[in-house]
Amino acid sequence: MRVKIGGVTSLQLDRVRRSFPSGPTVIEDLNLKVDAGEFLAILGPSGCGKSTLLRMIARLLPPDSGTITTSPQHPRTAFVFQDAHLLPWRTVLDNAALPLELQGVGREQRYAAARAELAQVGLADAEQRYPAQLSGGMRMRVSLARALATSPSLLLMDEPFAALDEITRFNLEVQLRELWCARGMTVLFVTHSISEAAFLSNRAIVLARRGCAVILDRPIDLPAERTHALRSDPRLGAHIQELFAAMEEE
Amino acid sequence: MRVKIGGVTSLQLDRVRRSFPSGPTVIEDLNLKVDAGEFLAILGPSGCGKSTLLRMIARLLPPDSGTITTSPQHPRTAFVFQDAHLLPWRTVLDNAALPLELQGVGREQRYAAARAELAQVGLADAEQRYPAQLSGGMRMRVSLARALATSPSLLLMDEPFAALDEITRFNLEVQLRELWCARGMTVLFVTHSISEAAFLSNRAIVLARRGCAVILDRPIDLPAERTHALRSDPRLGAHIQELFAAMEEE
Amino acid sequence: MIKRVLPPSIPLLAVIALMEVAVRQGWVASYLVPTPTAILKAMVESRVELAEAFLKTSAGALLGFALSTVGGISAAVLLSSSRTIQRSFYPYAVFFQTVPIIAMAPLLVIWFGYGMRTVVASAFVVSIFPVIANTLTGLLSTDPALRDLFQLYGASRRVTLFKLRFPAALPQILTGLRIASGLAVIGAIVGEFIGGQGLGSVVDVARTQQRVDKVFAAVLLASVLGLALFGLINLISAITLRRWHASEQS
Amino acid sequence: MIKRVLPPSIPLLAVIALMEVAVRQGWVASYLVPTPTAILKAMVESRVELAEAFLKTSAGALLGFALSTVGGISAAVLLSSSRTIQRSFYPYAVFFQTVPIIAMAPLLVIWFGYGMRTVVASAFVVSIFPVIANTLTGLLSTDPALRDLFQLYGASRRVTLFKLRFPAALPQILTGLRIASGLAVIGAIVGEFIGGQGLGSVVDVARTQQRVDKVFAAVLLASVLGLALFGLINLISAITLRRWHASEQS
Amino acid sequence: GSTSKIRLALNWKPDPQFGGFYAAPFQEAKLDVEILPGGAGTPTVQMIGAGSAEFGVVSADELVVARSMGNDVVALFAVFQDSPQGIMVHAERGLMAIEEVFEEGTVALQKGLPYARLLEKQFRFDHVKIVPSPGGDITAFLADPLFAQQCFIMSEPLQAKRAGAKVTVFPVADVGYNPYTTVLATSGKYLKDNAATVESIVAAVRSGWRAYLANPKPTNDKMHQMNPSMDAATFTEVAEAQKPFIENEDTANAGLGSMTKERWKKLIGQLQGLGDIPAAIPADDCFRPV
Ligand SMILES: Nc1ncnc2c1ncn2[C@@H]1O[C@H](COP(=O)(O)OP(=O)(O)OP(=O)(O)O)[C@@H](O)[C@H]1O
Ligand SMILES: Nc1ncnc2c1ncn2[C@@H]1O[C@H](COP(=O)(O)OP(=O)(O)OP(=O)(O)O)[C@@H](O)[C@H]1O
Ligand SMILES: [Mg+2]
Ligand SMILES: [Mg+2]
Repeated sequence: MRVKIGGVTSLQLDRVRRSFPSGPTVIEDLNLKVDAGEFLAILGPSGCGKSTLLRMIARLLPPDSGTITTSPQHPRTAFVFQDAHLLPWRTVLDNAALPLELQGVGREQRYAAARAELAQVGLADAEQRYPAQLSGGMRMRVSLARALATSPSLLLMDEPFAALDEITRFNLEVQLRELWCARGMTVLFVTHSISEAAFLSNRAIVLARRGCAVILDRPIDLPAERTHALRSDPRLGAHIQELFAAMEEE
Repeated sequence: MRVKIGGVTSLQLDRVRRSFPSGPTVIEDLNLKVDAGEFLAILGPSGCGKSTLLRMIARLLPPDSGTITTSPQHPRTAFVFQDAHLLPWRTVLDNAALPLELQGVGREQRYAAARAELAQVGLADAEQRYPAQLSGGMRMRVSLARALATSPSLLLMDEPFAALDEITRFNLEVQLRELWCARGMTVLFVTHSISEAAFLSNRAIVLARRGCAVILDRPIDLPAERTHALRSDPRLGAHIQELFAAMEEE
Repeated sequence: MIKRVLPPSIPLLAVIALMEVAVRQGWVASYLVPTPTAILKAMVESRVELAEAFLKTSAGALLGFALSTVGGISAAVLLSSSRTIQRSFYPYAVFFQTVPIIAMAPLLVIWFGYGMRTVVASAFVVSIFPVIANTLTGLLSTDPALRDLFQLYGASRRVTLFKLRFPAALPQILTGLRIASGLAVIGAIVGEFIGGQGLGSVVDVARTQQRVDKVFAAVLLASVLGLALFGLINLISAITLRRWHASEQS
Repeated sequence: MIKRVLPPSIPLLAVIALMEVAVRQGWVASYLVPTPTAILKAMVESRVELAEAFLKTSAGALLGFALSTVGGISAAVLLSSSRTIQRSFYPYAVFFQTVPIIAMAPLLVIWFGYGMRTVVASAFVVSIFPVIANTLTGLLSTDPALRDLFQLYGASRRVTLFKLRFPAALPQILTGLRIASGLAVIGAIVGEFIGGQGLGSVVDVARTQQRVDKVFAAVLLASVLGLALFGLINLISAITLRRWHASEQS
Repeated sequence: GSTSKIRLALNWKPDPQFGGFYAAPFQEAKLDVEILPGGAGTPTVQMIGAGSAEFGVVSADELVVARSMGNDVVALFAVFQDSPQGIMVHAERGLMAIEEVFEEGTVALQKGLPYARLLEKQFRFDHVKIVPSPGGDITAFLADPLFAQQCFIMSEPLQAKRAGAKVTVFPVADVGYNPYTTVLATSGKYLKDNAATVESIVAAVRSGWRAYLANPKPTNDKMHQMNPSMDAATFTEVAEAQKPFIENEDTANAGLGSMTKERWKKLIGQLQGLGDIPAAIPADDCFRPV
């Protein structure tokens, strides 16, 4: 189910292949269509090619063959990488403001936006610290704030919450979902947590260990508004069961 | 509950304090006693000082004041860091064999041990790859294999499974528990997954956001053998509830 | 302060004492190595001449150093832009290192005239290569993940250069400058052998007058100049890297 | 193969063509810059003398380079062992860079005699500093997390040096050697001006005889020697870094 | 014509061998001359040819070689009529003739110089070790009793004596190689275009030398200020010692700095014989007679 379709991005992958030198083919003839405004959760065993897939969609890596088309052709993309990837010589604030800086946003404005996102992820106090002075989870949160500050139309997230404690994580999940509802962006969300996938998304896919084929593709039929109450909802449980079964088969 | 006490390590922290230059005090007067052979799960909000605590116990960081005593004084310690920390110029096999190499174990023997652990974490195929050619989860698994290959008497683990898919993770949890039963080592296990903490440990503590005080310290009274069946056991559920409540309070 | 000044002066004092004793005891002939007191005397006696020469050499070395900083960094930027360009031109940079300035004296004088400009040209030619080599290695070593980040947010080559690759390469660029600073001094002095001024000229004359004391005095002043430049770069290094780079953290 | 050889030869051919035309057209006087054909003629005519000189210079430069590689790396290891040692002795290393060898000629001749030993000493003195500076920066830049890893597993300083800090510093050490290789050649030639043999002697004699063609021929041979050393280091760099370091991946 | 500066490039620092240039009354002749002191590496002959300096100080053999390479340089005024080059040995060795120098020990010689090859031709270097000239430094000489070195007769021997060594000097001129040295030269083109200026420069230089020979003190003081590394006593001593090289019967007849075609011819022949120039060149082109 879709909430808003405004200025969002749809994408389509056709027979996409990708391998790395001296390794087996990671992604073999993958076909995938993501509608504008979808919140797609991507599950799959470690090493199956999820990060590679996101990097190809972000045009950081070309496919060996096949095509990836997005509409619009150059969507405003943000990416929360699997690792935080902060610039060690910049403070937390300057790291969070980086994408805006690169996009030419003025100083005041980008600091305001970055500050707002840092507050959201609970780092208002840590603005002036350097990455080396942060804990692992704090670094990931800076990286999260950095991505969200850009108001993307396509948001790629690679296990963004894996390094966070469950309370923070649950809160951020709810916030992310609210943001998605409000801004109406397309989200591709790689996660290892099956319950997180089911809780957050409108559609979840499970990828195969070899070849990265889509072995399960399910819409998640749950209320648009996802609150903590939903966590114990049996409908969510059913989805989790199904996804878990698909993962286990692999 | 304890299974074996053999050549294991007990440890005691007395009024341990630690702060970093130009930051608030991270750990304030922490007292903690861990018996030999315990499997202690450590929970706490992101940035509260869990990694700092483990690093002090491993003697990689001195406390500002207070004492940390272990018995024996120099236990054989292994550490799975929050990040993989692999040597980029070494293959997966040579990375996994590194601690044994440093301890002077012969070539054949250390490769055999490393290979066995790599197989356990599902990386038998990737032996000859370099870290840059691995996925995030694979890197973490190498780091896991590296620690386990040393047969430690004190095993410190800092969110070792956070980057793994749930199936792999569940399997590794069971394996770790078996290993602990068989080898009888002391394990300190930092995790953000409350259910994981309850499933694995014999005792769980929750640390406070400020000052890193122990705000909850509970033995986990569950059967010694932890199988997948236990995951739906209501006793586990009760523990999870309790831990969750404590975390949420924070 | 004492901790900063004392250690470096101990070896100096030791060398001075040893020299004084060695010469006075006749272990080394005084026409070969002067006593430190003789050097001091020469410095005081010829203070006006030496001060003037020192200023001239300083000006030449500084200008040459500034040129090779700018030129070397620019060249490295160019070389780093493509493998083909690197293959095509990097080898020629080696030429700058291996050509004996003295052999090119006529060309220098004819192209740059007599005096300061020849001195500057010589300092430049002699000191540019380390800047090129170190900057190039630095620029080529940028973390690919961070490069992806910049690409994702649409940073131009220029912006990526200034906001990512330069700062990341800074520790290595500074090392290049450390090397270049000393070479600029020696380059200036060799240029002065040709162009006839400054400390080079003093050395040239004092040599034929068997004034070892004065030769050493001039050489010592050249070293002081080199040390001043070196100290300046260390200061810049400490200020810029202190917050984030391992090499400036104790 | 063609892709490797062609690009570097284009600028060379361009320069050769330009030189030939410039001199033939009288834009540059032929007693200042010889035509490439004149250089070639000089090379052929004096082939025996030049070949012999080339071998002598090669031997001197190589020996000096080997000494400064070993000496420079050792010195850097020593300097890296403590801040105090670094503060005490690093400044003195600068001395090696700023002392004009010509001014020290009498000392060299008296201590090392005429001939090869003076040449080697000169090559050594001139080329050691870049090795020290680059190795030191490299050694000081080791990732602290990896240092922790080695400390944890009880690695001695020596083992940490060889298995961690050296490999990690390798890209920078190799850059230092790239710089040192060219300097060793120039140092050898300057030493030959004093000690009287090899290409230095050829340049010296040809200069007094105003034989620019022969001067250029000798200088060119010195560059060839420098390039050969440079190529050797590039080869070592490609082999050792190809698998894991960004600077050798295209 | 032009009001631009006229540059005179020396191949060493201000010292008595250039005394006459510093004493020359250029200003009185309305000549705006800038004297550029040089160093061991200053390439004066190329500078003149390329126009980096209008005038320069060279030696006659250097000039002949340059001309044969196509560098049109013309001698105007030869300060040293006899070559002040020599070989210096320790007096204790008791050597009586220059050939004995080459019987044992070490000789420091700049191998590129024509006379070095002439000596080799005449005396063979089979029994001595030839090492590069230390360029005015005498440390190695002092350290080794069997060390001999090429020298400037007014310079290194004096230094050695001061350092306590007893020396014998054999002038190279004695073996028949005697080019003019410290020769004022200009380029053929400049000479053609500015004949009058050249004329007045040479006149000023000649009167400068005359004045310097008569009373070197004021100029020495001036030069000493510019080159304080050389002490005042040395200035006086050298100025005195160099007189016989500058003034002789020829100059008494033809004037200071004058040159003869015969000597140029002889030099050209010698250089051709030594292989320094591929073919003889016209002696008339080498210098401009007074
Ligand atoms: N080198 C340092 N300099 C300054 N502050 C530091 C440094 N290392 C850690 N800290 C601070 O200490 C606190 C505790 O860090 P630590 O890494 O122990 O947290 P953690 O509990 O492991 O968090 P996470 O769950 O996010 O990994 C954090 O607030 C962090 O900012
Ligand atoms: N640069 C590379 N060179 C060679 N192989 C690579 C490279 N990058 C990735 N691979 C391989 O491609 C496969 C997919 O990697 P990817 O990072 O996409 O996995 P993933 O699904 O994100 O795994 P994880 O859940 O562990 O992050 C892995 O088997 C990995 O070894
Ligand atoms: Mg991944
Ligand atoms: Mg942590």
